[in-house]
This record gives sequence, C-alpha cells and structure tokens, in this order.
Amino acid sequence: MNIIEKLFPNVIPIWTGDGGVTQSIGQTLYMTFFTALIAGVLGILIGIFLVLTDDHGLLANRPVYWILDKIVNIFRAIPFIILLAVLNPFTRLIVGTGIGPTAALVPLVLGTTPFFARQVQNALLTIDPGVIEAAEAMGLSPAAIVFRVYLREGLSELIRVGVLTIISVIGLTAMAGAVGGGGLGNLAIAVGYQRFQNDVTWVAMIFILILVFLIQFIGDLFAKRLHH
Amino acid sequence: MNIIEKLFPNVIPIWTGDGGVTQSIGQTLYMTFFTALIAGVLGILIGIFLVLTDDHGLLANRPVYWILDKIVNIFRAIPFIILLAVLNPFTRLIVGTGIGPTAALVPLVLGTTPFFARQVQNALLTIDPGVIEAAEAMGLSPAAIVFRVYLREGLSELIRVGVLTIISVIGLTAMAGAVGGGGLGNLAIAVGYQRFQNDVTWVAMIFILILVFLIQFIGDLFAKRLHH
Amino acid sequence: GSNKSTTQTPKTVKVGIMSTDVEIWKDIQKRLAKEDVKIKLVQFTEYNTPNQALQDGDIQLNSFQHNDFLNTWNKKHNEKLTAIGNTYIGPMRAFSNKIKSLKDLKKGDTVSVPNDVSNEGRALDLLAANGIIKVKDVATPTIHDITENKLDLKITELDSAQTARSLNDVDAAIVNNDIAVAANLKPADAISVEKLSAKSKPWINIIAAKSAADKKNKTYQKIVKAYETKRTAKLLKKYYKGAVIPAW
Amino acid sequence: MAEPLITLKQVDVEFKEKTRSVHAVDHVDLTVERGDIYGIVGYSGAGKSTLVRTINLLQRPTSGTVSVLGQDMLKLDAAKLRQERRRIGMIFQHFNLMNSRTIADNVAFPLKGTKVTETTADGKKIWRKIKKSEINQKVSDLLELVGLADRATAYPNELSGGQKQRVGIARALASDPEILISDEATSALDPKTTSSILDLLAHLNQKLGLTIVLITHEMEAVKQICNKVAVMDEGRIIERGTLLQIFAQPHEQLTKDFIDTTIQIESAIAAVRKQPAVRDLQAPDQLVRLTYVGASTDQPLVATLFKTYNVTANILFGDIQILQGTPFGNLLVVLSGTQADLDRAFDYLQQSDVTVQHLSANQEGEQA
Amino acid sequence: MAEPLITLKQVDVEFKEKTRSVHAVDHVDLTVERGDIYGIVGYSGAGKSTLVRTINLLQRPTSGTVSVLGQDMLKLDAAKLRQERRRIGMIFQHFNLMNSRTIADNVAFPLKGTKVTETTADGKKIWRKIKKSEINQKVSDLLELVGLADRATAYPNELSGGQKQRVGIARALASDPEILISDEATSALDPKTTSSILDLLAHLNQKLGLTIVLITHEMEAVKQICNKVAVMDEGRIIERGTLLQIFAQPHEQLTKDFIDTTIQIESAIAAVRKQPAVRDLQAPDQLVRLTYVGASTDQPLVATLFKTYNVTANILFGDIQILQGTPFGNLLVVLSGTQADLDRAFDYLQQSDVTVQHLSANQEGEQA
Ligand SMILES: Nc1ncnc2c1ncn2[C@@H]1O[C@H](COP(=O)(O)OP(=O)(O)OP(=O)(O)O)[C@@H](O)[C@H]1O
Ligand SMILES: Nc1ncnc2c1ncn2[C@@H]1O[C@H](COP(=O)(O)OP(=O)(O)OP(=O)(O)O)[C@@H](O)[C@H]1O
Ligand SMILES: [Mg+2]
Ligand SMILES: [Mg+2]
Repeated sequence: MNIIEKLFPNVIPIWTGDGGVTQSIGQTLYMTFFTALIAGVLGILIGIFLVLTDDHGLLANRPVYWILDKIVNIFRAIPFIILLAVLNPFTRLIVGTGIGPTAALVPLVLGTTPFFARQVQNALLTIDPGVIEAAEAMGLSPAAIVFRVYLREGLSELIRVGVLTIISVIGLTAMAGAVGGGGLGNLAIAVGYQRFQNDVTWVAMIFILILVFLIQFIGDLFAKRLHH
Repeated sequence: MNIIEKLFPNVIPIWTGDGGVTQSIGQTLYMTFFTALIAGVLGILIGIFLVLTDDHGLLANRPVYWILDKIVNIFRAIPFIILLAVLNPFTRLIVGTGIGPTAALVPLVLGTTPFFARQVQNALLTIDPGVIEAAEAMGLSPAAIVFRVYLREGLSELIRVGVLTIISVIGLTAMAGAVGGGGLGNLAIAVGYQRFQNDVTWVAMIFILILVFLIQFIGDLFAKRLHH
Repeated sequence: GSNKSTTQTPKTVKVGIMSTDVEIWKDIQKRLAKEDVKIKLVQFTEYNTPNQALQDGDIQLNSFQHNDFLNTWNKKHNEKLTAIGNTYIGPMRAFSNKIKSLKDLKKGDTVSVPNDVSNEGRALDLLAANGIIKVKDVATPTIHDITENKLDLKITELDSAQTARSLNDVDAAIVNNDIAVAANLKPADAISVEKLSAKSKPWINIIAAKSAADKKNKTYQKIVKAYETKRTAKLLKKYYKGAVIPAW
Repeated sequence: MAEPLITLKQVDVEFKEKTRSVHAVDHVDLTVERGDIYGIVGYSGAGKSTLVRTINLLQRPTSGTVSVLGQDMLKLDAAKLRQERRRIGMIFQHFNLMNSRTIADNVAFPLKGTKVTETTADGKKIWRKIKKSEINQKVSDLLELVGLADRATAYPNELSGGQKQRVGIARALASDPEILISDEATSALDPKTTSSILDLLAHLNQKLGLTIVLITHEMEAVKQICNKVAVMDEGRIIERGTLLQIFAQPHEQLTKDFIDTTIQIESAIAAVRKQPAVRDLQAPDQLVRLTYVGASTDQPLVATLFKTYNVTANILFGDIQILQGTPFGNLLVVLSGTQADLDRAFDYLQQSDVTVQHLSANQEGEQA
Repeated sequence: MAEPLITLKQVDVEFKEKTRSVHAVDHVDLTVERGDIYGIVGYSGAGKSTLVRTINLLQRPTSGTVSVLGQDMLKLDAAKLRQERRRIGMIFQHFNLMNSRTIADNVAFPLKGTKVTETTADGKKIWRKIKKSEINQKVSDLLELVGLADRATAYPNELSGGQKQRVGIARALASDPEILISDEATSALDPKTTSSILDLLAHLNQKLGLTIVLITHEMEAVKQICNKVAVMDEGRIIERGTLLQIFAQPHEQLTKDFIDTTIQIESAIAAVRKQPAVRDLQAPDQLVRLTYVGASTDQPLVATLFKTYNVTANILFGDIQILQGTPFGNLLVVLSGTQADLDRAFDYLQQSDVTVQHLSANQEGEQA
C-alpha cells in the first residue's frame, strides 16, 4: 500500500468521486461506445452510398456522389477542437445540454462519421468487382448486394478500419474535457498535465492503453477469423 | 473595401503580423507539409515492415511483428493532445526548442506516423497475393518486391490513405497552438472563438477548407490516373 | 428570457469549477452536506463552457472566473450572469531561468504569455507596467495591441499550462497563478508580480449565478458563506501555497 | 422448338481506352432458340465474353437491341431487369466466387430468400419462401454433381483452379435458370471432369429444356454437346450454323483452322510425311486426305476400294468423329494401285460424297 | 541429355484447414531431365499446382527434398534461392499480372535491372546492365510472339481472359529461363492460339534446350509437345513414362480414362452402336476396337484383312494420332466374314501387335 501511495500520491485521493479515475474510465467508455455505435452506423451508410453512387457504382449518380463527397470533406476539414467549440448551440438543440459526456457525443459523432465513411468507402472499393458483377447477374437488388456482398466480403477490412476509427475516437475523447465530457484523456491533461501531477497522467494513459489494446485485440481476433 | 471591413471587422487588423492570418496560413502549411513528409516516410516504412513481417509476409517474423504492432498501438493510443503535452522534453532534445511550429512537428509526427503506418499496412494487405508470389518466383529480393510491387500496385490505395492522413494532420495542427505552433486552427480557436470574433473563425475555417479540398482534389487526380 | 426561473432551487446544486479548485470545493461540499445542501461538482477544462452551462441551467453556480471574464461574456452574449460572492485573486507573475529581473531583457529576447484572453491581457499589462512594452489602453490587450516594442521582443502565446514549461525555451515566462502553483514555481522566485490595486477588481475570482435574483437564494448564500470562511482561506493557503490571496 | 429465346440485333460494344478504342463487338445479330446449346468459338480476344455479357446486360451495348425471354432488355426498369436476370444463370470465366463464404454458401448464395411454388392439397399453386433444408439439400446435390461434396466447408482460397470453376458451375445451376450462359466453364478442368460437366449440361438441356450459350475454345466440348455454333472474329460472327454444317462444310478459313486444330491435321500431315511408307512413296501411289460425312462409313470404304478397284488404302492418320450421332471422318491414306485403278477409285469416292484432297508426297500439302 | 535438372524426393505437402487437413501432395518422387517437356496431368484438385510450386519453393514442402539445377533448394539461403528462382520461369494458372502496369511493362518487369553478358572486342565476357532499348526490343518481340503487339499499352483489366494468359506467358519467357514451369498456360486459349504457343515452347525447347514442366488438362497439348508424362491422383503420381508408353500402354484406369477422353472413345462407342450398320449386326459379324502403336500402319491393315483373310472391315470410328512421330491408332470397326475367316484375322491382328477388344453389338462394351 505504501509503495502505491508513494508512486501515485495524487491518484489515490481522486480514485473515486467527481472527476476521479473511475468516473473518467466510465466517461471514456461511454463516449467511445456511443460514438462508435452512432458514427459506425452513419459512416457505413455514407460509405456505402459513396461506393454505390460513384462512377463505377451500382447506382452511379454524379450529383449525389459529388454532394456526399463534399460534405464528407467539409466535415473532415474542420479540426475536431473547433467542431467541439462551434457545435455547442447545435449540441444543445439535439441532446438538450451543452455540457457533459452526452454533449460531447455530438461533436464526436460529427467528427468521426466522415472519417469513418471515407474509410468504409476505401475498404469497400477493394472488393473484387467481379464478385459484385456475379451478384448483379443473379438479379440481386442493390440493397441485397450491399448486405450480402459488400458488407460480407468487406467485413474483415471493415473491422480493420473500424478498429482504426475507434482508436481515433479514444484520442478525440481526450478533448471532450472542453465541454465537461471528462474522460481519461481529460484527466491526463487537466489534472495530470496542467497540474503537474505526472502520476495521474501515467495512470490515465495506462487505462487508455489497456482500452486500445483490448479493442485492437478483439478486432484482430474477428479479422483473423474471417481470413480465409 | 467597406463591405469587407464590415464583414470582417476583426480580420483586417490581424491580416498580417505575428499571429496574424497570413502567418497562420504559413504555419499550418509548414506543419502540415513537414509532418506529411516525415510521417509519410516513416509510416510507409513501418507499414511495409508490418506487412513483410506478418505471418503471411515475405519476411515473416513473429517477434518483430509483435513489437512493431505494439509500438504502433501504443502511440496510436496516446491522444494527440496528451502527446503534445508530455512529449515536450523529448521535443526539446530533438529540435532544440519546446515551443513554436517546429516544436509542434515532433508530436505531430509521432502522433501521425503510427496512424499512417496502420493505414499503409491495411492498404498493402489488399494487394493480390498472387502478384507478390509472381515477383517472388522471379527471384526478386524483398526490397525489390517492396519498391516494384507493393509500392506500385498499392499506389492508388496509398494515395487515398495518404490524403486521409494529411487531412487528419490538418486537424491535429489546430491543437498545436498549445505549444505556440500557431496555425489556422489555433487562430480560429484562440482568437476567433475565445474572443468571440466569429469573422476570424470563419476566415480561418475557409482557408482550412480550401487547403483540405486542394489536397483531396490533387489526391483524387492522382488516384484516378492510376485507376485502370 | 428565463432569467427568473432560478428562484426554484433544485435539490442538488451543480457547481461548475476548474480542476485546480477541486480540493477547495470538495471540502465545501463535505461541509455543506451536513447542512443538507447537496453540491455536485462539474469540472471544466475550457473557460467558455461553464458560463454557457450556467446560462442554460445545466449548472446553477460556477466558480472559475474573475469579474472581467464574466463581464466580457455577459456583453458578448447579452446575458446577465451575476457575481454572488468573491473567492480569491491570483496575481500574474513573471518567471525566468535566465534573468533576475524583467529589466534584464535584451533586444530580440523571447517572452511567453498565456494564449487565453484575460491572462494574455494581464500578462501584457504586466510587461507594460514594467515599461518593457506599450499597449493600447484596452481592457484585455492582445499582441495585436502592442504599440511599442523597443526591445523587439518576440512574444509567444502558449497554452497557459505550457508557459510554466517553456522556461527553458524563453527568456521570461508570464505565468498565471494557478499554473504557477501547480508547476511548483515558488511565488518568491518570481522576477515580477502583478500589482494588486483597485485596478485588480476585474481579476478577482468570483462565484457566479445566473441572474441578480440568485443573490437572494438562501442555498446559494449558504454556499457563498461556506466559501468565505477562514477554513477556506486556510485551504487556499495550503493548496495554493500562498500564491493566492483570499478576496472576500 | 423454334421459339427464339435470345435475340441480339446489331449489338455493338466499343471500349474507349486512353489512346484508342477497342471495337469488341461489331454489329452482331444472334438468335438462340429454346433448347439450343449454342457454342461460340473464336480466337482469344475475339469478343466472345463481351458478346454474351450483353445478353443479361452486364455489358450494356453501345448500340443495338437485346431481347431475352420475350423481353426487350434495354427497355426494362431496374426491378424488371433483375427479375429477368434471375432466369439467366451465368458461369464466369474468372469464377467470381465470394472469398468470405464457404463453397456451400457460395452455391447457396443465389437461393437464399428466393421463392418456390408448391401445390397445396386442393391443387392450388402457391408461392412460398424456400426452406433452409431445401437449400441445403439442393446445395449438397449440386456439390455432389460437380464432385466437391467433400469440400463443402472449404473456402475458395483453399481450392485448386478447377475446383473453383466447378463451384461457379454449381452456383450458376442452383437457381434453376432457363438460360445458362457459360463463359469457358470447363477451361480449367481435366478432360474427364469436363466431360462429366458437359454431360450434366446436356442432360439438363434435354430433361429441363435448359437453353445454353457456351463459350469455349475446346472444340471437343463443342462437338460433344452443341447443336449450333457461331464463330467469332474481331467482334463479328463470321460463320454460324448447325454443328454438322460447321464441321463438314466450313466456309471461312478461320473455321477450317479451328476444326483442323481439333484433329491436329496439320501436324499429322507433317508427321505422316516423315514415315517410311510416305517418304519412299513411288508414283502412281499417292497420299490423299479423305473427308466425309455421314452414311459413307456404313459402306466398308477401304475394303470396297480394294475389292472393286484393286486399290490398297493404308490409313496413316484417321479421325472419325461422331457429331450428333453422325460420323465425320478425316483420313490420311496412301492409295496404291495402277494409275487407272486409282482414277476409277477417285471417281467412286467422289460419287460416294467423299472429298479427296491430294497431298503430293514431298511438297507441302495444298492447304488453301 | 540425361542430366537430371529437377529432382523431387518424397515431397509431401499438407494443408491444415480448420476442421480437416488436405494432403495435397503425397510423398512424390519426380525427376525431370534437361531438355524434357514433362507433362503433368490429373483430375482437378489432384495436387498438380501444389507439386510444381514446390520446385521453386513457392510452396515449401512439409517434408522431402527438392533439388533443382544441381542445388538443394531447401538448403539455400534467401539470396541464393532468389538467384536460382531467376533461372526458373513460371506461368501461373491465375495469371498474376500487375494491374498497375501496362502489358508491355508487365512483360518487361522481370528484365528491369537484370544483367546480360557481352563479349568485348578482345573476346572477354563481361557482365553489364541490360539497356532500356534491349528491354524494349525483347518485350516487343515477345508480345509479337504471343500476338499482343497491338495491345502493348493496354492494362490487364482491359484484356480478355486469353489475352491475360498470353501476357503471363510472355512474362515468364522474358528472362530466358532454363526451366519453365507452366501451370495450365493455355487453358484460356483457343485451339489455334494454344497450338502456336505450344509450338513456340517446343521451339524454345529444341533450340535453347529449355526444360519445361507443363501442367495441363488438355491431352492434345500433351500429345503435341510432351516427351514424358506423369499422371497424378490424390497427391500421388500413379503413373509416369514417355509419351508413347503412357498412351500406348496405360496401366492405371485413370490414365486410360484420360486417354480415352481425348479420343472420346466412350461417346464414340455409344454413338456407333446407334448406327444401322451396328444395330442390325448379324453374327458372326462383330464390332471390335483395334488399338495399335507404331509400324503396324505401314502395312495396309484393312486391305490386308480383306485380301488375305476375306474379312471386310468397316471403320466406324477412327482416331490415329501421331505421338512424337509414331502413329497411335484406335479404330472401331465392324468386321464381317465367316467365323473361320474372322478367327484367322484375329490371329493375324494379334501377331501384328494390334490389340483387339470385342464390343458385342447390343450390350455395353466391356470397359473395365
Ligand atoms: N491453401 C490451401 N489450403 C487448403 N487446401 C488447399 C490449398 N491449396 C490447395 N489446396 C487443396 O489441395 C489440393 C490440390 O490442389 P492443387 O491446386 O494442387 O490442385 P490441381 O491439381 O492444381 O487442380 P486444378 O487442375 O483444379 O488446378 C486440392 O484439393 C485443393 O483444394
Ligand atoms: N474493359 C475493357 N476495356 C478495354 N478493352 C476491353 C475491355 N474488355 C475487353 N476488352 C477488349 O475487347 C476485346 C474482346 O474481349 P473479350 O473479353 O470479349 O474477348 P474473348 O473473346 O472473351 O477472349 P478470351 O477467349 O481470351 O476470353 C479484347 O480485345 C479485349 O482486349
Ligand atoms: Mg473471354
Ligand atoms: Mg492447379
């Protein structure tokens, strides 16, 4: 006990309680999970539409592609830290509050979705066009081709970019402190760094690392299972 | 002139000078360019080694892969904003100073490289193994296969992930203000947002958008050229 | 137009604070718990949000800013957030690893200042007060307001926490108080300290509520009273190591 | 039996490349009737794949009309087109299997969610979704047919080239199509497996009336099951007709070349010339090529030559094939006898509808 | 000519799948000598591709030794192995072209940066880097040879299946290998193109002594250029020998099946039975299959039967092929005559080394 107290003098007192370590872990998990969930669904949707509407796509449609593509670019262009700030009124409109982990979700989702959508697009473009063609020849509808071919054949690649994105989300949540979102990253900065309490930084970082490794491990596991 | 003065009352006075718009543009370009350059080279190197040393790779080597993989994960795990902060002593060691755009390069490179490396790895893994095998059968050395097959066959995919990464870098530079890196993102936040000068935010954002669209445009152009 | 809605006090009072004040407020939280006033602490790291949160009713009180910051915010947003009590004042200080006094600054030297609005203003004012530069007579000057810079100083704006860390990279760093405390910069080592005067009123930290009506809120008064005690003064001394001065 | 199922009219496909454009299909007319097994042959790059891909509009023609199963394909909306496509099975030259699914799942792929008719107790026909067990049954039957029952749970990456191709065949047949388009479906298969696959196709053709368009470069396959043949060259169909017409009376040089290659007549002639019996040939003995179709073989040709004309025929190379039940023969023989006997023998042969081509012994044969 | 270039000893390859393991190559011994064109045939999935991939160690064997060009391949370090591999050209079943390069660049690929010898004025041999112009010359020569000169600047995606395969062939030949491993290099090609590619290989074999290992399922190709053949089944080589041995005296049923398929003997027998001449056959007339190799055909067999034994032979189906210059015949004939004449005729045939197989007219032929 003594050693721990010596090594982590500043961590012990804030282990629990408001803004403490356990709460921060919860907040990071909360923000990461819901961002991954919502941005995951939206990103896959947009990514699929990008693939479907591009010039070689099943529903080739220049104007739609152009618009989608530009929207994705614009949102990707806005640095997250700015998004976090300027989105505040919009956030309040959507989730009813401008502060806290839930409020952080809005900029997180908006910052992550276009990034993930682009990755989904890249992932799906690597699928052999011959396979898509075979499905077309069987008379499958575009929706069926999306579900039964694109999402299936691209699954291991989607998992890979999914993991990449989730890890990026964890990085972004570190900035969520700006809107009171808390989380491990915020703990590391606001407490550990700004108050020169290195032990807090380390502990927060270790928990983030554990989280990242866990996600990568699970992702690799699934990807490997799908590798034939 | 009057309309411009009316629309951008706060922008005009800080158009030039220290921390002004033109300087910020320069700083963003400087940080983005050198980060892209250094992280680009390092990321491709690491990405290639990840591909070469993995179980199906030309130089399959579990321990090396394991170490590389974990290093990449660890650095990806650290949120950039923390990297920016805790890397300061290291930065001083490398570039001789802890503040300014050049000092920002160190965390930028360290934050971008593993991200890009992972993307490079994913990109190269989509290359048809048969082609690699053909090159092996011709007696090409692993180095030759890397340069003449991996980097060539994967080029359009590499450009795609490269663009994705550069745009992410632009997002990261927005945080470089913390170490005096300046840049458009910092201008938007530190001046525009914090001082409630919306016109500054908008102008900074527009320049960022122009930059992002330019990069995406050039990337698409090259990628399209390579699409056969 | 919902300025009067706060007469109804919620069971738990949410107080928005910065992490630097956690210990002080946790103590007050404990003390008030006995008096059946429940406080929930909401920590912020960014200086703009707590006021917005207060305005939106996401929190009921905040304690992180000084008068000037509050006034600026009110003006910009056309709101009427009100100070209901004073907490402390923390002066700006200049530190250096290289020189013993600001007067020793040479031509072309670098000085780092915080990059947030008020701290930057105070930092520049500190330099101006020492006759190093001249700035326009505005409430919170920025580097764009420097009218004379005889020494051609390079003034670098940094994240406020970074100023303390930049001591090896600059000839002098102007560090705001709470950062200096956290960075273990001893007040005694400062090569220059912001003068406290009537002019300092804007920089006195306060407890803010949504509207003037809240001044009469019994619970809030209890909280203010709990803050403005000797015990708090002792805690401030303890945690800030004498760097801040109680201002009630 | 003469109902046209596929009618291509003036179908044209042009690919634009950077510097040039490739006229892959050049104003082709083609009619395939119900029950046909229509072979399409031609050099590599002739436009065969591109042509058949216009049938189900995987390749939209630059111009021309495509009518399949009574529908003007180019006028159908997307949903209707999909419905039509379900009636057309396709075996791809490059297999196009889904790497993420097992063999069995690949074959089951077109079946999932389809409907089947069922006759209820009171004789009404109703549509219902296909049952999982029915799919499994069908898949295992098909895998059995193509000889891959034991690899059902393997993934395409774990298969040999020919095994992949067989999965493609099973998949194309799974949905009981009315038309089957087969793009070199047996090119990666050994002759035995090829033969059994072709037998399977012929069987489906006869039993279920499956109409087949068969691209192939194996003339053996054409001979084995096609009733009609079209020969493509540089985007055009330069010759077409029934199997026998094409084999017995080829008009175009290309067609002749193709047929000759199947019987390897050129190398045969070259080899034959090296044999002592030919090398030392003394006039009036001579080397001739005899080509005949049909009944001729019912008469003992060679025996008759000797019996009636006193001409000895030494068969050096022979290829007598059965095309749709009719024999089709190519013989390289040395005929020996007196000049007079030989002349009478030639007359007799001509009367018997046997084509005689004189190949003088020491020069190149007079191949047109 | 008897120098062994490739020696596989007890080579074994096992693939582990999730639930089972596939014994793709099962303790195979194989010796290929300099100048051989060694055909490897077998059913789809027999292990042919896997076997030849062990030659250049693209597939490392689970056990066994591989020695190529005098080197124990498994003992070489990486750099040495690469050097050896440069001497072995390989044509892949799935082409494996680089989509990012033009056809010409694909063919030039193995040449870039290689060295060539040059004899200086004073007769010394020196190594120098190959010149760009030399590469271009060679590439255009090769593309000319495979008939793709006009598509040099196209990309693989713009080619038909057969065209891609031809690019693969050109690429494999570009580096002047001493050994060529060809995995179904002509499977996607029409017979004419196939024939010309095989001629090209045979030419390279004769002129440059190129040793070739040729996986194929086209027995025509085997007949056309191979001097030796190995038959694979379920990972093992079940029969091997010279071309003539294999064709004339096949021991294994599988081998027989393969040969029979090339002459389509089974369908021929079936078709022949339907003809009037056979259907209405009256004893003692009978349908027989005559198989013979070599000189026999120098004697006018059928004519002799009639002249000497008074037996009329009606050839219903014939396949006389020239294998490496030697005729190899399969005839289905109806022999007519008295029983005594027939018996004497059979004796004569047997003495002449002609195998007689009696196919009674109305039952199934006694195929083992
Ligand atoms: N990577 C693999 N994993 C599992 N099994 C494999 C793998 N590669 C090949 N096989 C199996 O090994 C056996 C031999 O395959 P191989 O490719 O050598 O056959 P082949 O004789 O070349 O057949 P084909 O003529 O169809 O190309 C097959 O049963 C095949 O399914
Ligand atoms: N996408 C494309 N872009 C450009 N040219 C193409 C494209 N697809 C096919 N071609 C060209 O069109 C011609 C016809 O090709 P197609 O695939 O129809 O030939 P094929 O008769 O099927 O040949 P094979 O027997 O070799 O498969 C070829 O010259 C080919 O190079
Ligand atoms: Mg084709
Ligand atoms: Mg194979």
